[in-house]
Amino acid sequence: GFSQVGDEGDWRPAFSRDMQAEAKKEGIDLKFADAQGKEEAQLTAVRSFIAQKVDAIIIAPVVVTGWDQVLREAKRANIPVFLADRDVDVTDKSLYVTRISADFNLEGKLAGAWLAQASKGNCNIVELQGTTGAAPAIERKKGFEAIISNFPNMKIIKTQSGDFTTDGGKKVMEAFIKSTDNLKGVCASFAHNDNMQLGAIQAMKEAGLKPGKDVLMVSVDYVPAMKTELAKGEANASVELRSAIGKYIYPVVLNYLKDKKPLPKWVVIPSDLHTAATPGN
Amino acid sequence: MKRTWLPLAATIAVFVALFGVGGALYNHFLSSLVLGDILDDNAFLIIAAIGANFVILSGGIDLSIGSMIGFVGVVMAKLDAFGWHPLASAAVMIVFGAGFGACQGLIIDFCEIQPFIVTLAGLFLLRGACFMVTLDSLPLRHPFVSDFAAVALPLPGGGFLASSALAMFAALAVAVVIAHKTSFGANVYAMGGDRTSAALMGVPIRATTVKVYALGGLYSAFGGVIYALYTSSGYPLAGSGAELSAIAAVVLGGTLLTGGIGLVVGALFGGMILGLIATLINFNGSLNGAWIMISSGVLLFVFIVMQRALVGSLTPRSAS
Amino acid sequence: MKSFSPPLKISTPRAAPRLLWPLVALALIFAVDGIISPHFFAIRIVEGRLFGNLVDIVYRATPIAIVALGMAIVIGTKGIDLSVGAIIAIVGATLDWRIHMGDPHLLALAIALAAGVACGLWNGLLVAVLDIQPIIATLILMVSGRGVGLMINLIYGGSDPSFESPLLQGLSTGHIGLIPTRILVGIGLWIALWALVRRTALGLFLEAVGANPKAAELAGVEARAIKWAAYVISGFMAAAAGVILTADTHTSDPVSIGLYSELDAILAVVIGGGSLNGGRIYLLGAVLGAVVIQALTTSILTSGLPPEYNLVVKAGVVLVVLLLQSARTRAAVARLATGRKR
Amino acid sequence: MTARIEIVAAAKTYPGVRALDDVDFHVAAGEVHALLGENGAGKSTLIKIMTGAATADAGELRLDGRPMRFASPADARAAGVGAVYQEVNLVPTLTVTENLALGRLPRRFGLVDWRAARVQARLRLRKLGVEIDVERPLGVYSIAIQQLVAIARALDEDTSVLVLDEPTASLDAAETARLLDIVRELKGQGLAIVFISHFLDQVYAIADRLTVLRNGRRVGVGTPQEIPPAKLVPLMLGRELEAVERARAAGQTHTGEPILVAQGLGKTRVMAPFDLTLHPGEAVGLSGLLGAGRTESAKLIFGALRADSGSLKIAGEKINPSPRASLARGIAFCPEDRKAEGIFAELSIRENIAIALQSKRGWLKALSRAEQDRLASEMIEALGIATPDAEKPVGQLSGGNQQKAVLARALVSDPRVLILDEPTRGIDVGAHAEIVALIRRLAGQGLAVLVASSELEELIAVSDRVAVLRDRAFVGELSGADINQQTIMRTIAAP
Ligand SMILES: Nc1ncnc2c1ncn2[C@@H]1O[C@H](COP(=O)(O)OP(=O)(O)OP(=O)(O)O)[C@@H](O)[C@H]1O
Ligand SMILES: Nc1ncnc2c1ncn2[C@@H]1O[C@H](COP(=O)(O)OP(=O)(O)OP(=O)(O)O)[C@@H](O)[C@H]1O
Ligand SMILES: [Mg+2]
Ligand SMILES: [Mg+2]
Repeated sequence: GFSQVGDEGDWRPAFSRDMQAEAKKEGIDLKFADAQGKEEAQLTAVRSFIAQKVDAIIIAPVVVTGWDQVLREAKRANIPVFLADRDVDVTDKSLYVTRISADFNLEGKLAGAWLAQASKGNCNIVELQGTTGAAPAIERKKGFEAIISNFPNMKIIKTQSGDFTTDGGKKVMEAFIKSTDNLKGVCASFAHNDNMQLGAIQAMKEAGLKPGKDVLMVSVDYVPAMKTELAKGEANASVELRSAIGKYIYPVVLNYLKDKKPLPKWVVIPSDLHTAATPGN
Repeated sequence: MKRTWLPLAATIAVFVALFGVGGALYNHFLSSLVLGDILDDNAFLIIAAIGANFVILSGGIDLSIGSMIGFVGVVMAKLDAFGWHPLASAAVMIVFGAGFGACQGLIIDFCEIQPFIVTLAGLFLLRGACFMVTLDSLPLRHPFVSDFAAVALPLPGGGFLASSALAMFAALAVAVVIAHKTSFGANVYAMGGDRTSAALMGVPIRATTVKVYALGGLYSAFGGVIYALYTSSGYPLAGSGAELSAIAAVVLGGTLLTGGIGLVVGALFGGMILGLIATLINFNGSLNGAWIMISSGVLLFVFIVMQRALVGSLTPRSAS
Repeated sequence: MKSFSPPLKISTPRAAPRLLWPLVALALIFAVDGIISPHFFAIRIVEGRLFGNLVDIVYRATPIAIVALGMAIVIGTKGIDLSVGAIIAIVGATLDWRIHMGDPHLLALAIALAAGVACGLWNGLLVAVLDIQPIIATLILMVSGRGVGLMINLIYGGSDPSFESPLLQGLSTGHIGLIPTRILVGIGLWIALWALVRRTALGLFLEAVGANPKAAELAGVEARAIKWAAYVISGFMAAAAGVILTADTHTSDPVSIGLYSELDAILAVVIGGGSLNGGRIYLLGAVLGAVVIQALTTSILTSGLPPEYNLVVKAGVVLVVLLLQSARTRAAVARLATGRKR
Repeated sequence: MTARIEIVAAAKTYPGVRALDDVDFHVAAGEVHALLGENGAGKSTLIKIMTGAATADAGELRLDGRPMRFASPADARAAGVGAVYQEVNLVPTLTVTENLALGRLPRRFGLVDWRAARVQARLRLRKLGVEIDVERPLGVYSIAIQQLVAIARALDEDTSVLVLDEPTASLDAAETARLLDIVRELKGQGLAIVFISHFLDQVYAIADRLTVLRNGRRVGVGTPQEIPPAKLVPLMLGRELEAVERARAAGQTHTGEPILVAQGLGKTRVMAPFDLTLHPGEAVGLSGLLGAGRTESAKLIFGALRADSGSLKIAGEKINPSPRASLARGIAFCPEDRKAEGIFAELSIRENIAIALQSKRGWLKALSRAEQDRLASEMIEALGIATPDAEKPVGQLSGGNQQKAVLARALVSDPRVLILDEPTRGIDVGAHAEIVALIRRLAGQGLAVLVASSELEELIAVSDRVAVLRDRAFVGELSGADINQQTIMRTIAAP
């Protein structure tokens, strides 16, 4: 069983598709459940996996908390649990085998580090946040802020939630443009995902600004549309959040089912930062 | 009290039929484990739906349910971090829920603003309040939470009814008594049937409106408590959209949205139907997000049409 | 002296107070904006068109206003349409799909609008023919519509759903003279709908069905057909908004496009003086309501308020607007005020 | 005589209307005080103020000499003031038991005892001679039954003031007689009773005192001897009532091409198949007891109920009846239950009147505003609808004026056949006479009119033929000299 968060943005559907495709390749009978971003739906799904007596459960948690009980139920039913992508906050770490994922916090840090370098530590930043309260939004913000706090001349001067959507990013950027008198003094736009950044790029172009030149554009995900923008020079950097991670996850799960060897609690999947100069663009 | 049981009977029949279909399609489906899971997983929703049922029976609507669930959760988690006992914070939140509902009721009646809109503002307000309390999801660490979760009534066939389901049944029993054995209950039905007439018949409209929204708030706060204990956490986005699920549960349970007609127990079966739909989809296990949305809609449609067909209100209309 | 009092001739003031309170609300929002940011009202010409917050508010309000117009019709029949957001998603996906299939863009536009009409037909079927309660009937499409949109995206691969279309982008983000095209499109749709409702008897029939469907049937109005028409109109208007929103971002994102537009549209209708109890249709009010909501949203975005406060502020302002509208509250406040003076 | 309940200098203004202007009114224990006046004179407003259902702008209410304020009908009830309002103000979705018991539910151990409530409900209805299943929703019963339930509800052990606003408007002769007996009995028990009716014979049969209102003012008060009918009518109307042509164009039989032919039209369990023919220029009455099936046969003909047997021909053309098809072929219908099936409360008088004609024309070609205004003002004039202007929402009109608006809708739709179900329910004497005259005049102009009514006099006055119904079947047809009280009653009653 694999319990996915939902379908927001461009990245997650790609992740889901990859998980399903890879399962087929590996000959795994995958029960897939999409929680539509709802915690309760995800708990229901995991319990139905238990009722169906699956061999292993992979969870991409909607939220970090609230897992003790259902993981205990899984343990009682002798079904090993693996985490993909986000972490969970449980008192008893033995309730799951391991977490195999990227690190949101690190993504924020990578973006921050790139920007610090590109702006030489002098930068007024506008930030497009993800959905208020969503884990990647919180973690990316934290990672980003951890880096720029080292530079006294780097400041986030405006921040708003664009809900991880193109439309939201565009609206928020339009408002920023107006409230800062055409982004006067703004040197960079940091978006928690590419979709919002794409919206922001459109808003800037419509206001007669040149994204990528007037303002540095850095975001997270590295979706195909962003590759094009990077190539055009309308965006400057995007941190890759790999969606094709089935090939990292399944071997770990299958090996564990075979030999039940305990694993470290976090198997990190690498993240990379891409710019226009990155090979492949 | 003799009321129209027909729609409810139809709902139950359709539930049983689809449960059977699920059993025919999937292994391990036809078990008391699945049934118990449906009751547990949806207990919070059913509790909220019971409150919504009163509101709808009175001719109103309450959209603040989902936000209330989220808000109760984050506040309980926050208080947990300060070392409160969950029962104490639950009591506080239930009182808060009733009070918040009462305020909504007062605004609706005193200012003569439509309930849809007042409670929509309530939805925004409470969700916004969630974000102001915390942006993170917070755990409930008090040992009581796991003790509470450990309570389970075994069912024949390996399944069990967990504490949340038991709490839900208790809440339902109280609700049935309120609806059918008190004059407040009678007033609610009267007000939903015809407001002006009810007023002329001496139903205290303002008091009943305030009470019914207070009851709705109380039940959704209680639903929030159960949700927080069930997930042992508070999360500011928790319960979003639960109001529509609750309303759907009420309607599937045979209550008319125009008010005055329906049974309180309907919420139980309506909620179970929504749970059954989710379980069917999970057991299928090959649906992506798109198909899940589509099949939820289709199953909802199938339920409604089957229920209507059974009730016989799908009268054949001669093609003239 | 005659024994009876002459009939008092107090001409019943109708439109005025209904529109007065949303206008007052708008003025209040602007007043606060003016205090917070002095440039708020500045209007410049950028790249040959008007540019500034005020224009932007109307510009951004247009799609919701269009949806609200359709919603006003449905609400007039004592119905409600929760599926408009889902319709927007389906329409966006359809438009994108047809463009990727290489259809001429005008044809793609027509097909997308037809998809909206089809959704309206479906809703109308459930409400008018199967007699399902409107909230639930439209909830079905609300729940599944975005899924349909995603499926349509998958038809052509959908990994990169962005598209370029001078025609559609012209409609959405372009401008004619100094005026953004979409505002003109919105006004055009509004006038067309007004003519449809008020220059024919459709408006009367819609309102009659909303006020008393049994009586309407006995008066020879085909209540079923009229209700059905209302949902079709709403579907079409949502489709128009869907085209504008999709062309705005030139991509199809069924999960999030037009999110919560059903709530905003209903809110717009109510702020504009409409009653969910049906029986009356106020088109101008719905448009004004949409502008009020957008003014509020824009103000929040430009104010620099941390995003976690957005909803609380929105709820607060909405409540104030509603309280302003309620004659009972105004009377109570007036009593309090005069009481205090005395 | 000391007043049990008394109201002094009551005043009430609605937008554009002075509904009450300095009105005094009092009722003593053991007295029946009738309140009379044209439609819209302010009768209902006065009693609403007396019973806490509306608040006065000025004036004082006294109960047994003590000043009182009723904030709500519940307050009034608690003080022993029971009321039956003009429109049946009960809740149709509740059962009969609940409707009767609401507000004073019997309890056991703190919880409602529904069994006791049922027993009480049956008992109280039996007193009024009504035997129905008290567990069914009230809405399934006819208006008349609902009216009786409302009366039963107002009669309580501790009621000392009983207010009845047009309680007999939808009752037939037998029910009315029974109700009047009950009123007399209650009066004997010392109740103070306010009685509103447009039936002057009932008023004179029962009232000890009359108060007459006109345009919101009290224009007369006195005993029935002091105000005999000859004085009363001009007092109410402010003018003499023109002598209505009572004699029918006697014995005139209509032959030739019928405009409407129903053959074996019926619906299982609702109405036994029946035949009915209408000729142009002919007025036919439908008579019968409560529940005899008058409403049902009228609705079957109009197509508001779908027949499952028989056929209907209009002007020789066989049609599948539906309201729309009927209207398109020139059949207009005025329903009996104006609140549920007649008015569009939120819409203006103008729109209420224009809608049937409009739907006949189709939705595309809207009647011009000027034309609508003309139709509305014509009808306001012709039927004497009391309103400041045609834009007033119909829901704010007095009961009788709402009825006139519904009637006006049928009249302006330019019909060839007019089906009227209880057309004069709640309409004042002046307008009543005019409507009867109007029906005759319309018949004279070649319209076919079908009138269902519980008022025999009215039927006798308008009909060329009377069809008699009993137990949901047609049992006889009378014409010519047979159209008189005795013969009709005998046909109705025959086993
Ligand atoms: N809610 C209201 N709003 C506005 N006007 C009203 C309202 N209720 C009553 N009126 C007006 O007050 C006047 C008196 O109405 P009322 O109902 O007392 O008449 P009535 O004497 O009972 O007439 P009827 O014999 O037709 O029942 C009418 O002109 C009516 O239009
Ligand atoms: N006295 C009574 N006791 C029990 N049931 C009754 C009584 N009078 C009428 N009913 C029932 O009420 C229902 C509705 O009858 P309804 O009054 O519509 O017929 P009708 O002939 O049109 O009467 P009306 O004389 O009011 O026009 C029927 O089912 C009838 O059996
Ligand atoms: Mg009256
Ligand atoms: Mg009748």
